[in-house]
Amino acid sequence: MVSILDPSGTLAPGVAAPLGDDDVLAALRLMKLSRAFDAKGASLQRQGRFGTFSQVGGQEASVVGSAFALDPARDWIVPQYRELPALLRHGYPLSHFIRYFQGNPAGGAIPQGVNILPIQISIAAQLPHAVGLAWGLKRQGKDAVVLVYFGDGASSEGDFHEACNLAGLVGAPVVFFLQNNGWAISTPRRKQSAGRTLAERAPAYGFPGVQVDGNDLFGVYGAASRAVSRARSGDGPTLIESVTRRIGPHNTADDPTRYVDPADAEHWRALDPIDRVERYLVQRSGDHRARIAAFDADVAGEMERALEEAAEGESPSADQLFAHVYAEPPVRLARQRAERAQRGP
Amino acid sequence: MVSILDPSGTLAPGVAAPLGDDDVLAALRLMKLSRAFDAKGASLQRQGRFGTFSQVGGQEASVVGSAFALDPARDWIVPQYRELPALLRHGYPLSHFIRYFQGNPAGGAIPQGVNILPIQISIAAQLPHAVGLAWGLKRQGKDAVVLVYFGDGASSEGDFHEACNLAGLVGAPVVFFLQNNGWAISTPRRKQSAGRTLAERAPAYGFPGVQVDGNDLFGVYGAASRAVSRARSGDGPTLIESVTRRIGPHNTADDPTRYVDPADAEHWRALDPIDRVERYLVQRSGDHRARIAAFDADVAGEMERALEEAAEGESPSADQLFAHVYAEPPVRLARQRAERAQRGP
Amino acid sequence: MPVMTMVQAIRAGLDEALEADPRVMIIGEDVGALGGVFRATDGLQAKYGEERVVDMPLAEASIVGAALGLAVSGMRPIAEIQFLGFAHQAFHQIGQQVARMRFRSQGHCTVPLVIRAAFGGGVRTPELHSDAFEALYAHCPGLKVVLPATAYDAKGLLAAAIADPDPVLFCEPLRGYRLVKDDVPDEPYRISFGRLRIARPGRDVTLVAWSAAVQLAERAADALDAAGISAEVVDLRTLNPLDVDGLAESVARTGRCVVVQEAPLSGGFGAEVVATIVETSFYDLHAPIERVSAPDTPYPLAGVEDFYLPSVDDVVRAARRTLAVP
Amino acid sequence: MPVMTMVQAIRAGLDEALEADPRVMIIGEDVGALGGVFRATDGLQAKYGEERVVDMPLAEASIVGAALGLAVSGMRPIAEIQFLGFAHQAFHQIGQQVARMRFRSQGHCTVPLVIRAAFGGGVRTPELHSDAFEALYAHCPGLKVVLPATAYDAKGLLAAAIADPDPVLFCEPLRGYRLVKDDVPDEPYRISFGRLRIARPGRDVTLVAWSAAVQLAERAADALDAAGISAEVVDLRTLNPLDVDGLAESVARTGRCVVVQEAPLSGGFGAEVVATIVETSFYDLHAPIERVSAPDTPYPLAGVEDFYLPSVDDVVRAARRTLAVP
Ligand SMILES: Cc1ncc(C[n+]2csc(CCOP(=O)(O)OP(=O)(O)O)c2C)c(N)n1
Ligand SMILES: Cc1ncc(C[n+]2csc(CCOP(=O)(O)OP(=O)(O)O)c2C)c(N)n1
Ligand SMILES: [Mg+2]
Ligand SMILES: [Mg+2]
Repeated sequence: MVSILDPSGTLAPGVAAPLGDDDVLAALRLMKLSRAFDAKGASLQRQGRFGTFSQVGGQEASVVGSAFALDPARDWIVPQYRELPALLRHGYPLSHFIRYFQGNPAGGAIPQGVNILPIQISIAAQLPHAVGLAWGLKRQGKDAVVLVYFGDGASSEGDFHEACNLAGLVGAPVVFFLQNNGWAISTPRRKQSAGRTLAERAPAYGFPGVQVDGNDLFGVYGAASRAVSRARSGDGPTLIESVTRRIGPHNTADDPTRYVDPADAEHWRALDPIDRVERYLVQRSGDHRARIAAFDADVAGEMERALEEAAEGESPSADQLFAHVYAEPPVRLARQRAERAQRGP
Repeated sequence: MVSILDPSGTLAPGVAAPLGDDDVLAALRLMKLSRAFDAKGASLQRQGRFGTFSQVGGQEASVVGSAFALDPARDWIVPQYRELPALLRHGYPLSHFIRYFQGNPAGGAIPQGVNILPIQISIAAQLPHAVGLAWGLKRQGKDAVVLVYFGDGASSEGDFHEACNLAGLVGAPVVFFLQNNGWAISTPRRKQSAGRTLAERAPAYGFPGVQVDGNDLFGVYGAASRAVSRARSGDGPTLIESVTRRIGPHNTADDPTRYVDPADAEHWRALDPIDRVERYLVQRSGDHRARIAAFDADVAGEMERALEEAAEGESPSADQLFAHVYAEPPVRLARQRAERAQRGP
Repeated sequence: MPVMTMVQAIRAGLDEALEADPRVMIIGEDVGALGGVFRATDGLQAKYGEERVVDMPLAEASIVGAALGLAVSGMRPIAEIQFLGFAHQAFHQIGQQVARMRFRSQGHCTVPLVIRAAFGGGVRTPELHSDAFEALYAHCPGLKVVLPATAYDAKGLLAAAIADPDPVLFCEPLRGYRLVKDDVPDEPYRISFGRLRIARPGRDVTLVAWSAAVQLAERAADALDAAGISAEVVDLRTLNPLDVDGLAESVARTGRCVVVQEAPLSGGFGAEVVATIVETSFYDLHAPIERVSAPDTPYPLAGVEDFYLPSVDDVVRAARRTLAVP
Repeated sequence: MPVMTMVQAIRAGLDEALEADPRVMIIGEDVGALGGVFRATDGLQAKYGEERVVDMPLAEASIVGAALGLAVSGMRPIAEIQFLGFAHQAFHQIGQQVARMRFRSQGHCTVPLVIRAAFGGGVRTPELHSDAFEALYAHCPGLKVVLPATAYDAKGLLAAAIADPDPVLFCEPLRGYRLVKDDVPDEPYRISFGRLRIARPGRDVTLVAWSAAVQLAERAADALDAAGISAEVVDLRTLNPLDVDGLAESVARTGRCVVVQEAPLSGGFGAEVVATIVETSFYDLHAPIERVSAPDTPYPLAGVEDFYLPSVDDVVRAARRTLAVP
């Protein structure tokens, strides 16, 4: 398993940091924003102001490290549902994400020029989309790469197999970024597959698979960057298994005490990906300490602004049901729209 | 790739024949019956007396060699649709097979004690059935093994992945017998997957995969026997990729001249699995020549008897539509049955 | 007789079945230590072991496909699909394989299998979780489709489903899991398929519903009652078999009918109910049969689901239209 | 104007689309050298190359799922599913992903995709190949369902489907591929969705059908004509959008209606047609609407398919019942 930055924040001997300090600071800020938003989302959910919501907690290096390997101007992200900071870096506004979890369809809107597909709820269904998207971009001569997120649970679905197999055949410029966070809801990784690793499936599809320490920002960034270059230069897909751990519940409706061993949780908390980056930066320069300290207020402000923006947007209405079903609504739907407009919720 | 008996009918040096001559003769007879039935079925189809029909031609060693590794009294076969001789050895009557291809639902009936599932038309859908069946037999303490047939085409379906993954997890006593016959209708193996082999997918599911020369009766029998013992002794599944070639059309509706390279066809005709076994036997003993010569008339007689038996069976009727939809037909269906009985076809 | 919520009744039914028959096993995503995302299998793995209550990998087609094989092998599997919207991944296995095994093998291979799935809206789930796609399955010959609306029915219909020699899709209303509570006997009992339940007798109009829409119809009946209109609420209980005669009898009494479904209008099972009544009871009808449903749009995000779901008021208005009472 | 079979008309339409727009590509099993199992893509790979007419691995969910991605990327994919019965494997991709991408992304990601699939019986195919499961797709909001009955319509509706900014399931009747022949212009033309075709005007009874059942209805109309009964044959052409008003107009003229579907009765789209007409035209009806269909059994082996499929005689008898003519 590839690992560069150890839990104490020390680089492996002889390895150069793949990101300069400014980038690392930017990555850390995003990781911290994500962690803060986890808490905010859970608290809003408890207040009934948010729907069921899945936190990123524990997987920030995995999500942010991979997203940093992409060029938002030309590359695409195809998300599952636990990758908020990647979407933010790619240009999806936090206010949209908030609206989405407030249950407002307007949150699904993706601004022009932001290269992402909507959050995916049907597990693994996004994988063939990513392959088709990458294939189509390649066919149109764009040097774009598509990175698709999915989980250890998702890797058991038939769509995973079909997508990998097709990607190998058409040489799609796609990075299969598997976040093995130890769980699919309550189902542990060992009940998901008898294979030793999930990455080892790749060669049989004709492309490389690599396992990386998913709590190591540099390791993830490096593996993802190599996969992106590979794809960009026409050599086809890579499967990256990022071994990480979600430290919170599956989502706000979950009760992990039913299935998580406290010792295991303890073990993984010690491997916190955010702490690791902080330790690294502070070792690099004492000046970073103040910069990092400023992030807390900074991300809190950003969240407040996003919440305000979200509140200002279009509020939920019957009309949202009908506006985007078809480019042009059929007669029957138009009549239903008119009827629905006349009644309340 | 495992291979024991070379195209000239010679055993690899130092390898003992895994089957005695009587068994080899029995296997050869079945292979010849299958080949003869291919011709009969195609001719009946041309006369409009058979529906669309898929021949086994070229794959006889693959089908018969694998079937011979099973004990019909306790083991199960889960077929795709191109494994007639395996079904016959397992006790499915040829007359039923004939009825099935005459379009008579009665042909689907499986006699008591014959451990097979119906022919499968929906590609790869039988794979999870086989896993569940094997798992259930194991749960009930039966020392039965399930062998499931499928094709190179089938290996691309999501059901393949899900079935293998589950089998690895529950340690199901199942043998995944993949007949890589070079084609899925007109789609060549190389367009089916970019993987070097199909067998190499297995380890990632936690069990072994092996490629075997599918035109070598002994090689197939040996590989299948090892997989069956492994399964029977509780060590779980094996994936066998039997590399063979169909030498006829996909089915009687197909036109292989559109996609088969004549040179390739020529190459594979020289590797005919039946010729190979004949050469072997004749090298073993001159007496076998006469025994083999008698097979032609023998299998012709068997086919005639089966055709007669098929003709004697229940003839197609509206009632067959209704008899086996449910154990007890719901009211509406019972009424439809009564109505249908009053009209002709 | 204890009062139970629907999810408690279902759990009690599963417990009873596991207890009574060693061939019964439960397979599904998160059915073990977690007890299912709705706790319908809570405590069952602890009680019956990991061999009988099995956490499956995240792969619906193989859950159903393997369940078919288990059933043919002699087991009595109960497969849980976490949400009916994710049964789509297994649609080929359910609609073609499970439903037709008896037919294809001429009665030799049978599939005594229950597929349980939570479905329906009203509880603010994420996308795709609330889809009410029961109509798709009611169009698959060979598959029974059962949808209890009360806790009592849930236990009794579940017992009948488990005892059934044929495959049953058992749809459980998300909304009813904890909200619907009624008397449920401790002893085992079965409710036969194909017999609708008159949830509430009435004279002026028949409201036909199933699953969570039954409570909607009942609330509408209350409102109508207050306006002096006597509505009969009919709970179909099973879409296949459909109680064709029971429907005709109710409509013969009332002469008017409103069908309430939670699914989008077009192609929903409500259409089948209308077409069936037209066949049996056309001359009994004093007014066109009305359908109340969701519109022909995907199930939306939670913030607008109340605009999407049929409301008590929709049903009341439709009923009044059939009576030409504005 | 040349006479073409349906499959020729479809091939001509595909050829035209590939010629006109470099973004158009065809993906599917055996669509290349073989030209598709029905030769609908015959010669197209030779003409447009392996990059534009692509043989796909045998995996329906990824054919549809990848087609979605191709469409979002800016291509105009046409995906072939060999038989509609094997679209089940892709049901989650079709019914949930393809159909809802516009909705979920609020119009940002759109899926101009045509999924072509052969379907329906009468040509003695192996099991599962003949299933007429169009009703399942007509219950998926966001997905248009188009089913031509003539060669002329096949080409015109296909052109409209390819030009459509939204996903279309295009169902082609196996039985019609070579049997149905009519005049097809060489030039491009499009037929709008949601407008039924009066295949044959009549006064006494409306026969509603789609796809191969239209010819059945026409033959029944011939037989009825001989008995002095004037039947109007209505070809729906598209199930979604449904021509609600066109149906009402025909029934207003005739006062009687028979709906003919090839699928099993229960939950078929015929029920939607009945329910719709009841809503729009109840007071125009002189008799109950009749449905003619296959029974509620799986599609059987070829030897009994004639017992299974609705017959001309079934339609004639149903029509006579609506007229109370024995
Ligand atoms: C097709 C499908 N089946 C089941 C579910 C219910 N479900 C939601 S999340 C989840 C677990 C996903 O696990 P994984 O892919 O590892 O992602 P993680 O939540 O761990 O990030 C399940 C079973 C679903 N959403 N879609
Ligand atoms: C799910 C499904 N998709 C498509 C088809 C149509 N079809 C029938 S046979 C076949 C090719 C099968 O290839 P393979 O699995 O290699 O078996 P072979 O015919 O070569 O023995 C296809 C595509 C089908 N029957 N089922
Ligand atoms: Mg996970
Ligand atoms: Mg093959």
